[in-house]
Amino acid sequence: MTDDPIGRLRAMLLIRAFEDGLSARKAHGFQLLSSGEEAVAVALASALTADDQLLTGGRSIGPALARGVNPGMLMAELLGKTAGMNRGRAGRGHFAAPEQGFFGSHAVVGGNISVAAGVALARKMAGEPGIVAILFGDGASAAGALYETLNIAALWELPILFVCNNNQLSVSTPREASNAARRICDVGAVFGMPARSVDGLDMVAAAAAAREAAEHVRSGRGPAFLEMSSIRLRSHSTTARETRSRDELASLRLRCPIEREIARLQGEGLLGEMEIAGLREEALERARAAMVFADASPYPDPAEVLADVD
Amino acid sequence: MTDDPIGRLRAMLLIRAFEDGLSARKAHGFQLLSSGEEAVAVALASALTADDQLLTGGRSIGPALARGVNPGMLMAELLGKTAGMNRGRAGRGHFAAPEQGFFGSHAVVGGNISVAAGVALARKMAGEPGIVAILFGDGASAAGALYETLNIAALWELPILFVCNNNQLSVSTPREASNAARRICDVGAVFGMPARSVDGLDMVAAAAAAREAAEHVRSGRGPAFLEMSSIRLRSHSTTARETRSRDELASLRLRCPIEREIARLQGEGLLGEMEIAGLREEALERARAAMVFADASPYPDPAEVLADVD
Amino acid sequence: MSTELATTRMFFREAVRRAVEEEMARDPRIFVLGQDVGSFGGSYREFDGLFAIFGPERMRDTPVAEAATIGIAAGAAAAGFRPLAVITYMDFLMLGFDALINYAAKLRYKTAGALTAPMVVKTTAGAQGQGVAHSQCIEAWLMSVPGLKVVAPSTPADAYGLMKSALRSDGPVVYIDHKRLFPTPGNVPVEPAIVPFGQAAIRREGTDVSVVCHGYMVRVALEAADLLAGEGLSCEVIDLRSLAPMDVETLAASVERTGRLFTLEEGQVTCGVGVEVATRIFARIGNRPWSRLGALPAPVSSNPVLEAACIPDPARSAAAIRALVRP
Amino acid sequence: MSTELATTRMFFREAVRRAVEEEMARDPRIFVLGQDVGSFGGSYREFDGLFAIFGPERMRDTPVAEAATIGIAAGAAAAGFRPLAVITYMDFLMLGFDALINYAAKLRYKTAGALTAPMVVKTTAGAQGQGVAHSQCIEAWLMSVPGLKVVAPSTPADAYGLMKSALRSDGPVVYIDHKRLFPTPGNVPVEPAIVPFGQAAIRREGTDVSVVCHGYMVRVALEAADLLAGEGLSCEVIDLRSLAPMDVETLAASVERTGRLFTLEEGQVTCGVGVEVATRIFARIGNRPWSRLGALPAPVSSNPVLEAACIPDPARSAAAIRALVRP
Ligand SMILES: Cc1ncc(C[n+]2csc(CCOP(=O)(O)OP(=O)(O)O)c2C)c(N)n1
Ligand SMILES: Cc1ncc(C[n+]2csc(CCOP(=O)(O)OP(=O)(O)O)c2C)c(N)n1
Ligand SMILES: [Mg+2]
Ligand SMILES: [Mg+2]
Repeated sequence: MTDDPIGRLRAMLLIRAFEDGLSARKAHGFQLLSSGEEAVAVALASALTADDQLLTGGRSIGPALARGVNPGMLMAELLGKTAGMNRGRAGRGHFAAPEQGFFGSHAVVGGNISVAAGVALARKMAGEPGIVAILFGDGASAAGALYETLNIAALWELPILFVCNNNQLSVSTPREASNAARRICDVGAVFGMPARSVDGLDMVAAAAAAREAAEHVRSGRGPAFLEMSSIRLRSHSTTARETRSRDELASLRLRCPIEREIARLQGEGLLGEMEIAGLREEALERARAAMVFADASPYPDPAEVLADVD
Repeated sequence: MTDDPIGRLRAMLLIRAFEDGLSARKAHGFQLLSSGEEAVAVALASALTADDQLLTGGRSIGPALARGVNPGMLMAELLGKTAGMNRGRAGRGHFAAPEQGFFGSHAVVGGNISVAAGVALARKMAGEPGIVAILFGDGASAAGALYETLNIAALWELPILFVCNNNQLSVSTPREASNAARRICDVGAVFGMPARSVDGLDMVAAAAAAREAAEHVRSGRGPAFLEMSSIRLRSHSTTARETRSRDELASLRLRCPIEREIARLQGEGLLGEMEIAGLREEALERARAAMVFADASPYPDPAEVLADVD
Repeated sequence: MSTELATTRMFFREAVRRAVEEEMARDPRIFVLGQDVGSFGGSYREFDGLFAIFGPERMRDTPVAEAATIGIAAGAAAAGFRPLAVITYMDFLMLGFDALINYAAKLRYKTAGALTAPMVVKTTAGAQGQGVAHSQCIEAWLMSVPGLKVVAPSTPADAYGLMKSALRSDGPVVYIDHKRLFPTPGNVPVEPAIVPFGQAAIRREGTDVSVVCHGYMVRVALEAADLLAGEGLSCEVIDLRSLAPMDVETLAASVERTGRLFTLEEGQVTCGVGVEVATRIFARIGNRPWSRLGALPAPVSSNPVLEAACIPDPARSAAAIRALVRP
Repeated sequence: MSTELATTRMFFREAVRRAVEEEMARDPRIFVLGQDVGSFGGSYREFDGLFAIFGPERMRDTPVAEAATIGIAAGAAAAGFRPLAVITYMDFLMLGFDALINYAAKLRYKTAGALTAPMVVKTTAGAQGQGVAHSQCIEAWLMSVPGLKVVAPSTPADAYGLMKSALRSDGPVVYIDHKRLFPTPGNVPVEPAIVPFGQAAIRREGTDVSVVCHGYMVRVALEAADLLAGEGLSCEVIDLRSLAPMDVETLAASVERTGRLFTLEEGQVTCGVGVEVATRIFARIGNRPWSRLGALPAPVSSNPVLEAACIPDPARSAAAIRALVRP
């Protein structure tokens, strides 16, 4: 989908601009943002095709945008407006746009992993093309649901790519206190699937690893496990306390995957200052447009409360 | 506890005689017996001391006897009599004799694994000696509870020994369809704990492996994982359908761990025919005595139904 | 009741099997997943022979992993299939509550209809000597979950007809058999026929009291009614069949006729099925004398004496009905 | 009410913290385990500073593994400790139901008293913009489990006193805070004091109707009572505090005085708390006019309009009470 370097940068810039814009809207509860994790989302999305489906945990805005979900509908959804893809009822952590290849986020940590395997099973049983990718965090890697699902996916050779976005934190709990394994992906290897860990701040390496893993799954050889390490530049949610020091955050910010990719592209002579400024402005403009679209949409009518229950 | 070869043989013979006696009593519902798995239970028990605690899944009679639980009380418990260690209310799959080092069986597959880790945590926090061993099956190895607990046990360096009695079956489901890992113990290795697989039909090898694993845990270096492969000579329960052919069962019976150990001891000149006959008779006698004890005990009074609820 | 339909005699477990076979033959999107549902044929032989017909793809043995089993079923359902997930005992359904209740039951709502989860979870309730963690009846919890449907047959005909309806339903359904029912025989229509959700069945007509129950307790109620008939006390016995949705109309009409309500369940009465039945009936027709019977407030031991003491039997049911009707 | 005791003002979350601190200082067997309970101080800062006092051994951060967390707590409890397991939202308690319900709640019973599980599971209920899988109130399910105790404070004083009782209790207790209560202030006794289980509290005296509720709904009920007072309608508002065991005596006495019962809960009314409250009261004093209000039968969306429409508020509560008292 965003297979070219500039396209991938565009996608990262859009995520950052979109989330920054959203975070300024304190009124509508909290949001789970993904600054520092854009390359993970975009790398993964770059390995998926229109036939594929992506599912995620609660930190789902970046991945959905990377997948190509309509930004205006997403913003409307997150702000509880009826122009959202789910009429504003799913909101943060629950929205789904299956026709756009985003089967859904699910805010129960680990809860979407077996659901994703079910989607993959449906693919396989129907003999349909396309694979399923499930994105979850280092925190989720401690959940029994992951293990049960990895095992069954391996037994049944399901077309599913397990991707751990290891942003080193589960709320305040560091990755070392969440999972005793040396590498989170090692548990995938136990079940015989290819398992790799890659630097998720390095757009090029991450995209290559994602492509390789997706190819394996796409070729019908069963599941694969990809761990991408990243950083969380913001607090857990827009209303959660930050637990790290200013110094630590400042040094993390120096590792921003977007600036790193921009520097690379500049260094390779693929981008000039003007173009960079242009891309930044374009992203801001798309985020603004999404906000305008969302703002123009009404909240649902209270009578909708009983719609679509069974 | 049964550290000498003859003691271990005695323990295995007792289990076989006890379960054979019990299986003749069709009246009291079904039982989960362990013929073919006696060496696993006895090997594990031989590595435990009086300070230790053993917990198991539902197939718990053999392990409890190996641990030294009083056979009469156990028989009474299994037959629902008040002379049972739990007044006959726990019965199959739920009895507990913590003062005899058997903290309890629990018939929910996988359900006792995290409980065992909690017992180990209590040991560690209290600075008490003794380790905890948890015995579960190859079927249970697919449960998320195992994974969550292994991880936490490794993170917290709990004094717990995970033992998988891999009898190759979960009801009718063969081990290959239960767990995609090459060796079930490999998931222990992911979390950095020593993990070994041993032939659980070989009394000597199994006891040595159990001792080694228990030593590791006892030395305060955190958990260990031991897989012991065995065979299930009976159907899943005394009322369950057998799914294997007569031929398959006949060839399995040739691998009986008890006869194998007898042959070994005989071959090494440690046992003569007379002594063997004597040991067999002694086991039958102890099993008969347990049955007599149980039969002499009454059922509980119906009024006990509301006792010990909160 | 349906005297016009030609029927054939079969065991409860055979009726389940027939429903599943017919529906699987009709709809290729249906498949079964669960422990020992394949060549073993199910814990209660309720899938006997289906493996030979439909093969391992559509009769899928799962590892002991209830959480993932229900999650996978939910995902496959959302992606267009119609899985029948089998959980041997209702007690273990708790292990899959997250996927069932936090995901599947809410999927249509949260996506505003973009996704649905047409899945059936088939499980068993009740005591039959299996002990504290294999005997529970927690259907009342499920009744309270918006988006879930809950049914519990008491006869082979209803096992057949409700399973067929369940497999055609567009949202998650929990279909509950009672362990003691599998070996019971009954008449089942020869021609394919469904039993729609939301329709209770009057199993015995009576004039003094309406006894409302479901599952195995219908048999207990009928035996109690026999006992009481000898004393000139006439019970109308109503089988809920479908707990959610509930057929309040049939129930209320019966209580209006008999003037009294007795609710009988094997699970706990606290926040149970009976209290909800009573409340809905009385909300419609006003209060009537009512009493409830269920398990004593204790776990259900596998001990034969304690198990029998804990859960309702015909004698205790009859005594409670007598006390209600002739206080 | 307790006018004689000297009190001090604190926030709800501070009251929780104080109870835990005092009990941990008193009893070395108590420790806390759960996600982000350590240096982070708990999701609602309800353990602020306890990590500095008690250290990582007794304030244990766990991975995201609710099932093992509750299982480990149960095992540690059975082995002589008194764990306080923290589950951020009640919705995720389902993930630990197996250990809590199939093991801990039945442990004393099944072992005939040889083992017990003196553990507390602290969790939160209710909606505050967090969406379909983070807003549920499933306390009614827990009430029906023999062997479990269930409490739900509505004031800082009760949070303090009930948490202390919970940490001294000899069987498993589920202690439920409502998310909206943490930042609310109130008076708490200066001297250590417990609130025993099984005692409801009359929050406001009244003559026309008894409004029975718990948790955050107590605040909604009090606001509704204020609204109705202006119309000359006098509500007695009773806070259950302890759902299991339930103080039927206080409730029944109130309904006997006022002649009417209104039950209010944030969860589903089907098989809910209110219907059980009504049933137990009427079993004691005979029927009285009663109506119930709870969430509409739908998941609770994070959407502000739909969330507000789904769960009871003072205006709708007042309207329902009005309809009950002046039909
Ligand atoms: C089962 C469950 N437990 C706890 C939570 C609360 N929670 C929400 S997000 C989160 C952090 C998860 O960490 P990780 O998986 O690494 O994802 P990240 O937040 O880093 O993207 C937690 C614990 C939850 N939503 N679900
Ligand atoms: C959670 C759960 N699921 C299913 C069952 C039904 N069940 C009882 S024993 C058993 C087999 C378990 O196999 P394994 O762990 O290998 O132990 P084994 O029977 O071989 O000793 C099953 C599936 C159960 N008791 N608990
Ligand atoms: Mg993380
Ligand atoms: Mg096995």
